[in-house]
Amino acid sequence: MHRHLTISPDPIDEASLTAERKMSDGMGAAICFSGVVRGSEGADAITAIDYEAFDKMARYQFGLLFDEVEKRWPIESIRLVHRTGVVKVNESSLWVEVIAPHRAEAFEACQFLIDEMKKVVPIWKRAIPE
Amino acid sequence: MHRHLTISPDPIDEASLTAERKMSDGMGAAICFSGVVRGSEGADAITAIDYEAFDKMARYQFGLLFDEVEKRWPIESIRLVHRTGVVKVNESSLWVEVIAPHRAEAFEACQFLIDEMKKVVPIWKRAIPE
Amino acid sequence: MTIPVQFYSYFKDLTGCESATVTLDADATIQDLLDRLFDRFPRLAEMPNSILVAVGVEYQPRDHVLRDGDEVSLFPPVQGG
Amino acid sequence: MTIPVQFYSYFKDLTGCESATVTLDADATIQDLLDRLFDRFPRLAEMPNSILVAVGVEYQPRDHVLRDGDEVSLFPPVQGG
Repeated sequence: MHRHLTISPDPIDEASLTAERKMSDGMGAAICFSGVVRGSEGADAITAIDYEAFDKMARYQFGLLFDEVEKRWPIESIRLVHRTGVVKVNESSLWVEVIAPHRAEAFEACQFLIDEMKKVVPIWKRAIPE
Repeated sequence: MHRHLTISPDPIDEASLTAERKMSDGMGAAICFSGVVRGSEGADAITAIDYEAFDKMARYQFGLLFDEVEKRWPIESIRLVHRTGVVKVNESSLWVEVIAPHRAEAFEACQFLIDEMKKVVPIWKRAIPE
Repeated sequence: MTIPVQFYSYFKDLTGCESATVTLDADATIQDLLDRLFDRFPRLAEMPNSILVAVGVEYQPRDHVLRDGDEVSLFPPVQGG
Repeated sequence: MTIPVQFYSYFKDLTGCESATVTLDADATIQDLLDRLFDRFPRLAEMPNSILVAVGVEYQPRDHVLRDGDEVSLFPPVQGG
């Protein structure tokens, strides 16, 4: 399984990432998920979220999750980008692409990866109020 | 809910579609699904799939599905492109983007739309063997 | 009344036509139309439950009553995506 | 042994530090380390069950025995995405 992980303060250029996609002839499904900073946290308006990562551990824990995905589904490729630092409202903090032979596997693996990430990968957020 | 439907023989330019994405500040999730022609149908190697659509009815039936999505989930935008004619192996025949406030809604609506499309939208395929 | 019928997908191969017309009595149903088509195109009758029928752009059941001016489409299960 | 401890997220606010060191007896556990830190940083003790503990890059339970050279990290529930 191809794995590509970026944890970085750089903006996520989804159009470029999409243009760089590689799929073999056996693959029939690609899903991209973008998590985008919303203009409010609960009742409060915000301007951005500041993401902090424990970088070394985050990379290790993402690696364990990728191992688990590879065990469960016949995924050809995962690419995942998580921004750190200040991410403004309407910008993506997370981008995940999963490539699989069939649609159901791609959807399952993508949701599993995001669900588990939110439990174990050491990244935290702090809302920046208006 | 913003709706954009294309049924056309033109190749699907996913990078451009991604670059043209619009989301309001209340939206936190965007999913794109690409359905790609695989190199085999069952045991047989193929070079392409030829898609035929009953165009007028397909547009009407997609419209009913979009209505249903709008009733069930707070989706801001659906963009859907389905190719017709000959689509070569490794090219996308279908591209769907769903934009929602939260991830779960985006995933549910996207899967619902594709599941239901495969039941009611009058499009058929014919594999082109090697 | 004379009802135009359009065929899609491999129904064009089964019938050898893209379209046909069927003359029916007033108040004829889709089932009446199908019975007439099965006489003319016996291969179409081989899997009668796999035939989807639309009048205009909407699916209709077998007991739907046809009206002059209706356009009927016959096709196999859809396969988009 | 002397164990370096790193704090993340709002644990830096609760303790006022990015990192600290704790001197412990051989075979001390993570719980022993936490008890020492709770004495020094009482606000950290307010929600003891919400503290996640890693040794190096792996999560470890409270009864995990620490070794000289271990690097410990303390942080609240994670919130990626």
